[in-house]
Amino acid sequence: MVADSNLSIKGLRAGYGNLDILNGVDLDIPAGQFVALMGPNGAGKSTLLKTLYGMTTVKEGSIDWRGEDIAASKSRAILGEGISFVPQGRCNFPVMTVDENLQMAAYTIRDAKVKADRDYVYDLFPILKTRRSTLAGNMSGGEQQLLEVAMAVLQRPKVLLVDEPSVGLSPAAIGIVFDELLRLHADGMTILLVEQNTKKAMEVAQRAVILRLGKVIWDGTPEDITHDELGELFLTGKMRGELEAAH
Amino acid sequence: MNAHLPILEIKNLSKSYGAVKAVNDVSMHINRGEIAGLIGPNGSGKSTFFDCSTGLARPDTGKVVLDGQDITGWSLNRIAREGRMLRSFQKTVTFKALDVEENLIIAGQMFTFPTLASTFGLGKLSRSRIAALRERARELIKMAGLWDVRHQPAGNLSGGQQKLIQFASMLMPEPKLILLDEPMAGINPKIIERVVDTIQYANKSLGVSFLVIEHNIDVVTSICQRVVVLDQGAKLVEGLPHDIIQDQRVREAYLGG
Amino acid sequence: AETIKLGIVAPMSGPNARYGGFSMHGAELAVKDINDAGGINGMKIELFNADSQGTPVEGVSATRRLIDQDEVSFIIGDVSSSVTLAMQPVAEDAEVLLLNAASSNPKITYQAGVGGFKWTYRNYPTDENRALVVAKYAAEQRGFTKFAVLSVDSDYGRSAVTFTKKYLPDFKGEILSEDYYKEGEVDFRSVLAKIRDNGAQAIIMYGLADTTPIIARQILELGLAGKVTLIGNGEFNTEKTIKAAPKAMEGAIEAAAWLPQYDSPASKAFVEKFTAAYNEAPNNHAYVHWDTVNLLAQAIKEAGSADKEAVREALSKIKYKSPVGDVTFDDHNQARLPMILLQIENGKPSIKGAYTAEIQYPAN
Amino acid sequence: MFSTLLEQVVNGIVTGSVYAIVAVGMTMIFGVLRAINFAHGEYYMLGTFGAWFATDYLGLSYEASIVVGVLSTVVVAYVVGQLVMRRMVGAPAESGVLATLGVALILQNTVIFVFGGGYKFFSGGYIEPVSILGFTLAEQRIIILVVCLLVFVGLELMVTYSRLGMAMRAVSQNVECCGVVGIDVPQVVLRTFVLGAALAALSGVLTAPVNVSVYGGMGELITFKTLPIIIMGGLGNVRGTFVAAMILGIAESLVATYIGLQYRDTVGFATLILMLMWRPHGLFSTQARF
Amino acid sequence: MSLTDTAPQARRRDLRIPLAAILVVAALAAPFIGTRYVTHSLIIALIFMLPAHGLNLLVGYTGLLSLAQAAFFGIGAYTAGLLAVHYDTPFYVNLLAAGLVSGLLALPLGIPALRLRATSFVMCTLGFVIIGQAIAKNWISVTRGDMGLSGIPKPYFELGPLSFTVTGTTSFYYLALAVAALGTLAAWAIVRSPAGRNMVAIRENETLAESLGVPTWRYKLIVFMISAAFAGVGGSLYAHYLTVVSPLTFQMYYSTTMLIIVLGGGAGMISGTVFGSLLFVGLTEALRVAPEVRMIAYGFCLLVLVFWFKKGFAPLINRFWNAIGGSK
Ligand SMILES: Nc1ncnc2c1ncn2[C@@H]1O[C@H](COP(=O)(O)OP(=O)(O)OP(=O)(O)O)[C@@H](O)[C@H]1O
Ligand SMILES: Nc1ncnc2c1ncn2[C@@H]1O[C@H](COP(=O)(O)OP(=O)(O)OP(=O)(O)O)[C@@H](O)[C@H]1O
Ligand SMILES: [Mg+2]
Ligand SMILES: [Mg+2]
Repeated sequence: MVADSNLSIKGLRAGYGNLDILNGVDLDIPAGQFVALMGPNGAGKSTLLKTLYGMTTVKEGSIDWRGEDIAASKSRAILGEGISFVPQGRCNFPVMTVDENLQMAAYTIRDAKVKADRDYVYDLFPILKTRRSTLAGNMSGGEQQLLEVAMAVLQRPKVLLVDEPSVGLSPAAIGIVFDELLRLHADGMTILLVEQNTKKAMEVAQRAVILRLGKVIWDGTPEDITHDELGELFLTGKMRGELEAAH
Repeated sequence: MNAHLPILEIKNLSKSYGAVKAVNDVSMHINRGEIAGLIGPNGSGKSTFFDCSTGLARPDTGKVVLDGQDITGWSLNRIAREGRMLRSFQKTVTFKALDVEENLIIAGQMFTFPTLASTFGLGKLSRSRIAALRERARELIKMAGLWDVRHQPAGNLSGGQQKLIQFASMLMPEPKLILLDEPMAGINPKIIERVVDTIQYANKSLGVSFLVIEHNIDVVTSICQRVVVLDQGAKLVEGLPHDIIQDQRVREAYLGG
Repeated sequence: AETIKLGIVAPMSGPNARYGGFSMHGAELAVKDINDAGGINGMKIELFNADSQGTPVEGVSATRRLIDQDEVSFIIGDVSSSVTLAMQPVAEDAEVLLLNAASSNPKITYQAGVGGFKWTYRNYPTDENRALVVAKYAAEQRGFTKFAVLSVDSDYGRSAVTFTKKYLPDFKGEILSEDYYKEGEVDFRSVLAKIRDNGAQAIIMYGLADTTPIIARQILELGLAGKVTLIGNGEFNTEKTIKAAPKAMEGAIEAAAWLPQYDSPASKAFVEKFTAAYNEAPNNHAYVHWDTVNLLAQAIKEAGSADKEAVREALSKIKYKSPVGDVTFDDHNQARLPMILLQIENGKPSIKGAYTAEIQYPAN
Repeated sequence: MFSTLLEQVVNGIVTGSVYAIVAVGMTMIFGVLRAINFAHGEYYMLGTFGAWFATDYLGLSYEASIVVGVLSTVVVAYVVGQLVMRRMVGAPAESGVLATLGVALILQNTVIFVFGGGYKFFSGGYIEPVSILGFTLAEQRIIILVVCLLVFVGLELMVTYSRLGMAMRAVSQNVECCGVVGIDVPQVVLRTFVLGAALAALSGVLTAPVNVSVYGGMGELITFKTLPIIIMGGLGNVRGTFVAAMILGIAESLVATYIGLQYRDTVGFATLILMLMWRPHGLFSTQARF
Repeated sequence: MSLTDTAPQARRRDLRIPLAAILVVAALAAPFIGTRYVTHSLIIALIFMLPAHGLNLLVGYTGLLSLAQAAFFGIGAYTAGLLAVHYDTPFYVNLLAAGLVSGLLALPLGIPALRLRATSFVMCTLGFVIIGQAIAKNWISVTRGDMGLSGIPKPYFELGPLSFTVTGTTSFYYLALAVAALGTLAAWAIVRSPAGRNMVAIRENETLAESLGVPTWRYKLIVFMISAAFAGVGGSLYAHYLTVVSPLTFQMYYSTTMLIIVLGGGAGMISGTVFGSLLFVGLTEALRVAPEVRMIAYGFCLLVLVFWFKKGFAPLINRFWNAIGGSK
């Protein structure tokens, strides 16, 4: 166990093939912080998470985690390093039962505690328990979303990268998921949450980071920014203050 | 046609998968020119209800009447083309290899080229029709804030951007009725405002009726004139938005306290 | 001195390569010997080979290439009849001498010589001759009357059987069951069981050399050995085949254009040379191509020049001594070949004679 | 009459078990790659050639030749797997067809080039007939039957319970997601492929004694026999493949008996097409909603 | 990124028209430039181009991977062959009949087959080839079984006073060229029409297309029939050129050949198929220099194609075409 488990991103330039999406992202996430990453559609939020999980091509910059640069590592290695990822959109095994999906989630984990964990997540999301032998692909959108969060939780990561977990969830379910995230955070997990449901995100997160056109344009605590300002930022990339200054 | 009739009427629809009663004897209607909402907890049968009403899945029992015409058992494409009732999918789907513009033009073609034969035409007429569609597509692209990426393959766009393409496609032809499955999921707040405006514009000026599945309660309350709540495949309540969100049963089943 | 350009079209790749390989080697061997012996009137033979893959398109392409690119004046080929049929018009309009050495489809010479294609010759027995000889012997010498057909599903197998049917009535023979197998078929248990039950005395088999041992073994397997006899053609006589299932092959009757054991100095020498050169025993395809090259060589010698026209003339009235007997051509450019009839007796082929028959051509 | 029928059914089962061993490998490979392996029969051919080489050139016993045949194929398969198959992950079906066709051409014609196109004879194995239920079978065929059963029980267990088995199913369903949960997809593909090829080789070596003749082009036919089976069995489905293989084997021998051998090769595809009319997704296949 | 974007040194002259002109002239002059062998190879390319166009409509545009082309190719060949042999009909009759028969037979075959998805469909189509061969072998009264049809007469045109017979390689080349050109034009027209766009939609996502009112079933059926008709027309040329039609015409080798042409040239692109057929024939003929290792080399070429030219040569052609297009 290396003492310093901060996640620090420096001058990150990454994208798909020769097309850059992130151009120069700097971000320091101290261990155990709950960060909400927000921004307009196409800002590069998912790309940033994918990059942290080794799923894009990094051109420049470094991602330091526990004293080593993981910018070039493969997803499996990163997972081994204690970072888990819940991607945007569907990511489960559609013709495996819920049970088997959870089993697959623990593929890299070889110890027996996993079994216990499965019951734990079932208690967490009773819907899943009732569906445990349904094929994942046959479940409702929301049910699948829950399953995917559950799969990540099962991996007991140090850092959890989660991309829009609230999509397709009923308000009640959103409540459950976010409470769970808070509990995990309380247990010391570092969480990087991408959300479009800004209201909710601002409630739970300790820190808000706003991405636009592949750059961090705002970084602070949720208290420092109103909802309208946020919207303003999404559209123009500028705070009202700056706009006035411009005139 | 007879204007007083509801545009869509669904009677005693049921659909089960094995033991799961996905939709259980649900009846509802949508009035002409109305924006109705359909909400309910996850797995309550909303999407299945859509699938059964639009011909993607066959209902076990029940009747679907569109504009006075019984369309039960019609195929998905016939309902879209002849019935002029469109639906979007909850799972984000686009023609991945085609750029945004093409995606929309395809959606537009269905009424512009009514017969199969007409689609094989290469003449002036079909060229001008396509040109018109392209114009329309560009309007919608601007609305969705996709202008900069309009020549990108849809598959390369972000989740939210793809969701927006789906929504825009619904408005390319002029349908009578659009069923939207969670159009706002993963869309950023500012664009949501625009989408809402667009829906209301289409509803007011083009007379398109809507049935919207949405988990974003603010949106539901702001656009829907009437909301139906499903729970475990059955209809729980039906009524005006603000009554619904006060309703105790809805709070327990859906809103969660 | 000028060289004689000779092209070989044969399947060199794919499943049919198992025929092309032997054909090529046979031809190579003959050419080598001729050239080592100083060539033909001082002219050496230059050999070009072209892959037909056993498909007409490829075959024609190969032929075209030989004619236009390599400018050969003589072509030997192909094994597969439908390829040969497609090659005929090409050779004809390029006025290149096409010698066929291994396709048995009767049409090839029906439409050659007075039948049309002046430039096509065939130095290979027709199925008709074969069928007649076999049926006659089986009926008259062995007294068989109940037959079952199990032949390869190709023009060769099919037409041989057609001709057999034409002659069988003359010998009071009847056919109890009729089956054809696809090239490469390996499972004959079902059919053999059927034959066992319908009580046929002999199996009319015009088949592929590599399939004979399989069938022989399965005859053994079903305990049919000695109860039913193989008659027809398909390298019944080679050591390998007999070794595969001696009991089953005992008494088998075959009509062959040639066989390795054939007792003539030329033939024996060929077998030796071939085995030495390619360390595998020659088969029928090897022989006929070797023989056809020699035939061509003699024609050229007699013509006194490598001029195509002259050679063609020479070929038409040639009297060629092949290792198995005299070869002449009829007005359809079809070789009158002695057909050797043999019977397997205690594990060895014993020759029962060589027959030559005139072919009745369909009137047209 | 009935005894003939029974005998033919047994024949069918014997033939079926040969197909089964080849087909199951192919179906597993399809599972992980979504690619029809048109080269699959070639591994059958390689196995046979390996064994033939062992007995004829090295003068080894048949038992030893089995090992040689399978191992040599495993080596080839490993190389092909490394250079070709693992790179096919996520490639469209068309490129799968082309690549495997290419591999087939290379393997087949290399063997022809090296050993000559001519057919060879396989000596060895247990070809003596033994008599059961009033009709006779070569001992070798009984061996084949037994091996086939063992193979299938083994695979069934592996696919459902072992890590590799789970991983194989996972890969066949969602490659991206495999990355997320930390499955090394290329590795899984490689292992599956080598395993499949080895099974094909095994089947080849086991049948060599009864099929006697060995030549470069012999793989192609096996491939064609196998294709309808894996579809009928429901692609990627081990148990289904077994049943389908038996059905085809029996159907073939019945057709050969009562209709005519010349229609035998059509049986496979005819059965397939009829079956697909009735069950468009194969006999045993599960698939998720849109 | 096409080169035009990275070519700011503006107002280069558009070389596309001149190049096109050169290509046309080259096509017309070919028989007089090369040997008869070259002309022959070109004819083969042109013959295969037609079924390939058909296949491209299926695979490249509608996303239906089919191996049935050889079956329809064979059906066309037999139709033309039988007509020519028995009734001595003029070429255009045989050609049209071949296209028609193949196209119509595709209907009963397509109805069941097209209900299948992906691989099952592929296998079903492969089945058509195998079964086709069995029929050709065993329906002896009509097809003459394994004897095959041989001596198919040279194509002739009956146009009153100016009737003529196509004799010799060169004139057959022009015949094939004309037919192939028409075929290419037809294919081009289809994919450029709105229907073409709908076909692509089906390829990209069938359910989504359905939901947008595209009658996918009918389109797939029609395209299947059209592609079969293309194959049939190709078959009629084949029959007349080789003068022999045998059950061997129904073999997977031809189906894959056509697939290789389409994918090699670049699926979903008309010019790709044109280029592909030339490329294919050129390659296989070029490899004849080494008969022993020919097919091995060919196998490696396929691998190179799959791994280094994933999209075939279409992208290259595009780049080049835009590059010489000057700047707008
Ligand atoms: N696979 C890809 N190939 C090429 N470009 C891509 C790819 N995926 C995303 N992009 C581009 O990268 C940009 C950022 O995408 P990303 O998914 O990170 O946005 P996002 O912030 O997650 O948006 P959303 O909130 O809608 O998910 C988009 O403009 C998109 O066009
Ligand atoms: N093909 C199927 N097989 C089995 N069960 C199914 C199938 N389709 C749907 N279900 C079940 O039917 C129920 C309703 O599913 P549906 O997708 O309609 O829910 P929903 O209301 O759309 O939920 P969400 O808001 O999460 O999208 C779910 O519990 C699901 O598991
Ligand atoms: Mg995103
Ligand atoms: Mg839903």
